[in-house]
Amino acid sequence: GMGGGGRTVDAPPEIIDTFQELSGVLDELHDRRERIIKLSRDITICSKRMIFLLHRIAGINRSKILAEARDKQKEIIRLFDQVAAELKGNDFYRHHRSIGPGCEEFIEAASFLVYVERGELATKDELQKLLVNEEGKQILEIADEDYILGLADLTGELMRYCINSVVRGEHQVAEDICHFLRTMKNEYEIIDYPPAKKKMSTMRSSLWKVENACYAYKVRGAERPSQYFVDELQRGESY
Amino acid sequence: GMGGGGRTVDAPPEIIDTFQELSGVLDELHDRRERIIKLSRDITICSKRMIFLLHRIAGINRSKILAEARDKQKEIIRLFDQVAAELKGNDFYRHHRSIGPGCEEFIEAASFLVYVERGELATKDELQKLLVNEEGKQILEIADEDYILGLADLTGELMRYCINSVVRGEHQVAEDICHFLRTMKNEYEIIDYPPAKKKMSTMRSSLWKVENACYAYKVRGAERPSQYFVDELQRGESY
Amino acid sequence: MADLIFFESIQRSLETETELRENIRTAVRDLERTCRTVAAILSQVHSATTDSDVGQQVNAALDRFANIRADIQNVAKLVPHEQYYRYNGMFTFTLQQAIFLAAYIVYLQTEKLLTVPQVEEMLGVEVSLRGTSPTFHIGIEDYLHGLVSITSELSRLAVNCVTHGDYSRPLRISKFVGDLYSGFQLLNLKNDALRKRFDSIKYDVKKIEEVVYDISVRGLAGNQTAEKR
Amino acid sequence: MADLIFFESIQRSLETETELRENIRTAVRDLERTCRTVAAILSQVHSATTDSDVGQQVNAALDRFANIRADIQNVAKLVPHEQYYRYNGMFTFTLQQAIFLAAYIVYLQTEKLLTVPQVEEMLGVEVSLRGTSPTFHIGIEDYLHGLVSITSELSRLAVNCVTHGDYSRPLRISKFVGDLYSGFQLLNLKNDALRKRFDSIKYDVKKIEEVVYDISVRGLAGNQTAEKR
Amino acid sequence: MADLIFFESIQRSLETETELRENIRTAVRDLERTCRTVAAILSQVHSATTDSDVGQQVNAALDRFANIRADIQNVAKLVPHEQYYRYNGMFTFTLQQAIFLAAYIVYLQTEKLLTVPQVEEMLGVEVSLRGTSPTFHIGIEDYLHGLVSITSELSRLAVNCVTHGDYSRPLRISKFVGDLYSGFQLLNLKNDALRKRFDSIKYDVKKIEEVVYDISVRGLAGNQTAEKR
Amino acid sequence: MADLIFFESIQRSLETETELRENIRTAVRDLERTCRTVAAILSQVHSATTDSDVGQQVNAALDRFANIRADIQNVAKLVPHEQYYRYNGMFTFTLQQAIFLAAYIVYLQTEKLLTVPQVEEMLGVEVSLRGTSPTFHIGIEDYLHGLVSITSELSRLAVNCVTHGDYSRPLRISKFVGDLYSGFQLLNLKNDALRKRFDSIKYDVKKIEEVVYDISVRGLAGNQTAEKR
Amino acid sequence: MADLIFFESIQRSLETETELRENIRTAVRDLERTCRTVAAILSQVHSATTDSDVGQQVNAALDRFANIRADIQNVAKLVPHEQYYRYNGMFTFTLQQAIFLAAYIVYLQTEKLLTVPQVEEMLGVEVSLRGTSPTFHIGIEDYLHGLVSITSELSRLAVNCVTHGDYSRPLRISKFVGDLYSGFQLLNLKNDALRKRFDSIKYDVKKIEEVVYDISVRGLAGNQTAEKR
Amino acid sequence: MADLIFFESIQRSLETETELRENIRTAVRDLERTCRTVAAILSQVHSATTDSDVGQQVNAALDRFANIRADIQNVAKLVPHEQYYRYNGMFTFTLQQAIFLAAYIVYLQTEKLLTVPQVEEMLGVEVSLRGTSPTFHIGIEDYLHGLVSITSELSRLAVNCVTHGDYSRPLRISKFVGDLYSGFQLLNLKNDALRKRFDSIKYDVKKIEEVVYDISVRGLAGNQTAEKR
Ligand SMILES: [Mn+2]
Ligand SMILES: [Mn+2]
Repeated sequence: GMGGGGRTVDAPPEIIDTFQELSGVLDELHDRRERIIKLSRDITICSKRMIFLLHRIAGINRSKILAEARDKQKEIIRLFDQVAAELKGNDFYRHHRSIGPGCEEFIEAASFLVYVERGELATKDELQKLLVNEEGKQILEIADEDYILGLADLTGELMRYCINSVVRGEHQVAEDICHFLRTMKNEYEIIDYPPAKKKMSTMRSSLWKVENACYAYKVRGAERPSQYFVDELQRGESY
Repeated sequence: GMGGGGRTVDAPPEIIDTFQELSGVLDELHDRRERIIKLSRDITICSKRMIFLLHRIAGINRSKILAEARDKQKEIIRLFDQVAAELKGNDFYRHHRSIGPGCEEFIEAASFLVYVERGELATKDELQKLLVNEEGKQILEIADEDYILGLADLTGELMRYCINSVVRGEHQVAEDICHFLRTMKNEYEIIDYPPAKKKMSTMRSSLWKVENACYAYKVRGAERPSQYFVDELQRGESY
Repeated sequence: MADLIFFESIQRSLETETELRENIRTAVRDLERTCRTVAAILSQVHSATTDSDVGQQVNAALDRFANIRADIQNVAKLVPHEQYYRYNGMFTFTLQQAIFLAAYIVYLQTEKLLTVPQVEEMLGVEVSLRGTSPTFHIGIEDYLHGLVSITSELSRLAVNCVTHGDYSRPLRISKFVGDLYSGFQLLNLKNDALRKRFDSIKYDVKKIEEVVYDISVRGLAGNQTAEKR
Repeated sequence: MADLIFFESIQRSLETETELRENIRTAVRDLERTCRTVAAILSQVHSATTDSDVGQQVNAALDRFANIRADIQNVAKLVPHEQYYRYNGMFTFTLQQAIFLAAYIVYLQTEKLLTVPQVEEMLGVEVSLRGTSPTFHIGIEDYLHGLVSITSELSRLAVNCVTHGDYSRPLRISKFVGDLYSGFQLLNLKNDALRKRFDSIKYDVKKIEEVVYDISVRGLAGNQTAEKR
Repeated sequence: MADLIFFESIQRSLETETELRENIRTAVRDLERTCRTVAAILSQVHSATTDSDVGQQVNAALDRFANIRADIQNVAKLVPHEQYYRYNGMFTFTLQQAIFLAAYIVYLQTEKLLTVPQVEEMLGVEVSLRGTSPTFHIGIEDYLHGLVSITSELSRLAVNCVTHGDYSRPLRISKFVGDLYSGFQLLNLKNDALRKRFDSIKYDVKKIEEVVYDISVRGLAGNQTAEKR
Repeated sequence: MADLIFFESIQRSLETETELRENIRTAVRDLERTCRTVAAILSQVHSATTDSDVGQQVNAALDRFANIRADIQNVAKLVPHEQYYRYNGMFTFTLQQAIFLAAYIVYLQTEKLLTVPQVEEMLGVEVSLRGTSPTFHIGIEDYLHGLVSITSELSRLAVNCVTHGDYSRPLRISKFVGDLYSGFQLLNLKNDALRKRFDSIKYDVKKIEEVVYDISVRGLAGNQTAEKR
Repeated sequence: MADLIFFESIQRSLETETELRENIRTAVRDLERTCRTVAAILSQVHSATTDSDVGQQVNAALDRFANIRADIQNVAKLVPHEQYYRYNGMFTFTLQQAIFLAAYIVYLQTEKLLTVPQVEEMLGVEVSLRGTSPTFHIGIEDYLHGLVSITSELSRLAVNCVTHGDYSRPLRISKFVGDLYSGFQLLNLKNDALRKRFDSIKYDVKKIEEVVYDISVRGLAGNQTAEKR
Repeated sequence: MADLIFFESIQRSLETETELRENIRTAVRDLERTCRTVAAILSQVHSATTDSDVGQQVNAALDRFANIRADIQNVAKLVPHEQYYRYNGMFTFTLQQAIFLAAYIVYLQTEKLLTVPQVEEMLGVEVSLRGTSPTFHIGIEDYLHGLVSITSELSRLAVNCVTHGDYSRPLRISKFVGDLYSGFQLLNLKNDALRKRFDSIKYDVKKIEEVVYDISVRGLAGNQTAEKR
């Protein structure tokens, strides 16, 4: 055909060479992005399992569950270590959309562990200190955005934890969560970061569920007998 | 607490045992699904690259490109072979939502290769025969749905291929594609499968673009001189 | 023209497929209706004032269960070999409903959890937790959904028992649902629908706890036998 | 209250961040305006009837290019070390526009593709194809977007040249754009935006081919020099 | 062009239709307002502390019901014969609201379900369950929507009765709503909107059962007669 | 409980309705398939290279039109008298498709707009522009939708005619579509769907004008008769 | 070309407008922040266990209200005379938030509805219910939105009061919100946003009624005074 | 309850507002219809084969323009003083359409851009570019939207002129649209709708350039005068 058919051959070497280089670079970048996405998925899955594990806490299994959760956390940190090489310097924010979901989920899980252990909010520094590899080197820095968004999701888990606590009869834990969530939500409202604002309505509804759980306890609990009496009563049952 | 705290301990063994088994099964199923999703992504990426490669055909590089495309196709088949173990019997449709996108993209790429090679529509049987492993065993069966949807996407690539052909001056190729697409679209309209119907508007617009390309050639080409004259004219240029 | 050159055989197989789906849909609708009838019978348990009333309703429901089994067979026969998961979206919800009904009946009869052999016997369908069976079967998620459903039914029953002066059943329900809850806690739920429903068990557990509190604080648990049976 | 216990330092850093974004936005807006001015000058090339007219417009545009470089510096200074990709969404489009202008000027001067050293010199910014530079730089996609843009501008120019009786430039444009197209065909494009724009190159190539046909069929290519210059 | 005359006649048809729709819209808006007034009166039943208070509110509402009937006539007159289903999307929601108000009044007076003859008398409109009437009528779904609405109103009433120390009405409400629920359970609902609302009845039934539970577990049911009437 | 009997009668009404809708749905699906077949035949007109080819395809399509008429009768028979508007949402789209096919055939035969008597004869259904007919009919919007559809088909045809070297048909198409456009311009369209589609006519008009432009600027209109017929 | 001068003058107008909008946006952001701070203070009322705690928080919030007034003045000064409606989309939401805060403070102090003079005094802005004022003002919908917001806040407060052992405030809240609801019932709301929010009041009323129910069914209302104050 | 009186007065305000909006809507609908009629007349310019034909159509359109002016007055009278921006969303689109028609007529008569005094005279409405007028006026964006619309109309006209053998008008159109484009290039457009439409001018400019190209490459520009006028 005219021009077209043989054009690839005609094209001056500077163009062909340039584009051959560009082609290699592009493929390299795409492959890297794909690897990061896959590891981010693994981190997300592992974090979700850690959260679920923590919800299994009930009475005497506490220390066992906490130990298991810390193991899971180490597993997540190892996954971060695998991906870290791809996220050096500039590359962290470059691939932030790919790794972000994993980071958020990790922050949710790790801060949930902190709350369960100590009843406190995990600071960003504290979580960052977790992210060191076996040689004690910092794997990566936690972005403010990820920290803030991960904590927003934490409130949902705290709500579940609160309901579990009411069910287990640990009313002090429920009240503590209510107080904690109310303070946290209050401060969170002042944060001026649009994606965080989007999470506010879920956070408000978590608080509302927690307040209702505490209310329910108060209303019924007012008529509640001593623990002793209840235990006695149960013992009387045939099973 | 009352009941709750110690309940895990109280629970009768038949419940604990049942759920412990269920838990193992669930984790196993989730892990498998995750593996399938990841391989499907790889298949998709590899198929897209194969398609892009085929678009690079221009005159004398044809046989080289076709050979490369066949290599890529073998690579995709190897990926299918990796995932096949998870998709035996029942499991094919079970994980169809996870593997479906990869299958469709493979069908798009493989049928594109067939069209470029022979100017024909790849039959389902023919594509299925490609999916054999090194021992010659069928890896998996192609679902009608995937075949139909993969072909819908093929029309978009044929449209691109047609424009490329017009640009290269290969007008017969363009006219063949126009005829091919018109027949295919016509038959496709009769297929009564909702997801396929959703793709109809893209298919119609691909045909419309192809018809316009042929029109443009006819309108300008009617005044076109012999190839000889054009070549002469170009030779006169300084570069 | 109008002759299909390219897609003739595909179009034929798609038409067969469409027809098959319509047949399945009809069969599922029948199953649905039967389930609703059994559910209506069982919902009278909430108004039953004595244990023998409860027994009667359960027996009536059990009689009708043969119809559920038959209707499930009709669905099962239609589903092609090794294509169970191609069609299960069409009946999974109804199947879970049937499993719930079986679990509820078994509970009312024995106050125990529906076991896998029991569900197989009552529904006449193999349970294949890993979903490896090539034919119609009950998968792990269907079984779990069926179990989740009984907690909310039992929390309602606990409330209504008190209204009818039955103060001991709620205590037994409380133990049973609590144990079930412990079981569910062992699962790593990915599936959004199941996790969401699991969250609702907590509320049921809490509700039943409150009923137990009310009974115990008023010392009602003891009186009953004397008063009523 | 109103004391931030938890989020004090985060809130401060978010505020710094917001402020930084506003500063970048203002700087980008200035760059945008400068680019638009240069584009307006270059768009007069379409009405230029002689090569020297073209040369004049290109020189005028080139003079203003110093402003683009200065404006880019202003943006660059604001972007923190190693956080280039945190903010590049704010200026990537405008940067691509500046690269396009550079590529168009270079083409009009030399009829060659803008090289990496040239873009670095004209924009005063490092090109880092792999994006490994920790500071402000031009990445591979910005560079490619800049190149895609000239094909549509050149197809328009080819049309207008004919209108002004310049029949040789379209032939040269056709060769150049064809070569560029061959180059692009070597790329495996994932990025949707870039692939979509790449598809549009094909139409430009086709359009320019048609111009060349028109010229050749009428034997216009030869006449010109005699007639006009 | 001859066609233009044809298009002008089409234009006239379109305008007639537009005008008719505007008239219906205005008439429906009036009906809506009247319904809101009656609803406002009936909502005071929730604060009524004695049965005679309730009776007074119901009578006041009944007086205003004549206006609802008149407003419905105005809508009905506008709807052309044999085109009921062409326009019923415009008033079906308001009509359901009127039916709900009738059903609530009838319940408060007689503690019985609104019958078809009653709704025909109160609204002055024929009920055509199969929807075969060519003129303005109440269809089966309108009627069912009206009935669904009373369950949520009655669950609220049961709660407020307890607040005012009326412990017997909730028991009667519980029986009534339970029966209504059994009725609905027999229906094979296709219609999505209706099915969704049916699911909400379950919630109301449960809520009322819990009220009855609270009354019985505290032995309040007995005290009342002595205290209040 | 007396109410249950009432609910059972309601259930029967609901079932009758469901069954009727299913029957209509099946009949509409048949009609749809027939329409698709006719459309497939007509779409070969785009590949027809001579007027007699076109004539053949149109005749083939016309033969099949009897099936469309029969299928429409089957739908019509199912729709109860005086309830046309209750069910017309189920077939209105397909009916518009059939009208489009009739309009396209009439245009290909006579190069004139489908008249109301023609559509009545071809489809065997009364046209009631004001929509006042109690029985199955074609309303004004169905008719207009059918007409809108031919403009886009004709713009495609104009393009493909040129490809096959027929340069005179596009000129006639241009005149016809221009007149149709003027007609539509006079209408005050409320209906969003119709208005949106009307906007698309503008695009078709412009496209056809460009085809005519290409033919005339290249002096192609004259050559043809010599070359081809 | 003379036109360019004209476009330059247009450009100046556009820039003036852009600048004004940016200034307003900045001022609104400040107002927003101040509102959020006051809201944060008031949200501590939910944790307040005594009436004097509540009083303290309200006073603290009131102190900060001067800042809201000042910030509103800053916005108001920027809005050009007679162009209130050109810009009000930029601040209407924040203004409604400020009105809500005023209404909540007034309720906590006096347990009464915020009056028009009160809102004018607290916000330092004229209320123009018909919206006829040419200058910055509070319109009817802003005022109503502000009122709707307190019902959900008060339902939350009722719940939390019970948790802290305050059983009398919920009763007063119930009366107040019930009256407010009656007022809203009289309005014929067109505005979709407002209507949607009105529906949410119903939910709040019901929630508060349930709180009152819980208090009365458990005989908690009486104990309190003895226990706590 | 005192509040109810207050809510009744609010209700009256809401009703006044609703009525006003309905009146404006009716007046705007009339204006819309008149605009459509004028547009229909002007659309015949595309089929005009001589300059005197064009002149006739323009005069016919101009005669009808008095109706547009009258209809705009009717809308203007309804809009309350100082509340222009409260209601302008209801008519801004139609107003832009009227400005486009004025601009198109002026172009066809004088081949010049519609000036501000001209639009004021033709529409009988003040132009207030900064939008500071308290009464009904034409703002800067309405004016710009009107101008954008003529470029697409003129690109269509250029195409049709060639079809009718008029080869000189397209050249003049090309110059005019090119100048207009340069003007728009100077604007810093924020407004999304306007910016989007501005992007479409580029396409029109290119289309017209191609028409001019076709004329010049075929040496048609010269022939014409001889042949036609
Ligand atoms: Mn979570
Ligand atoms: Mn593709």
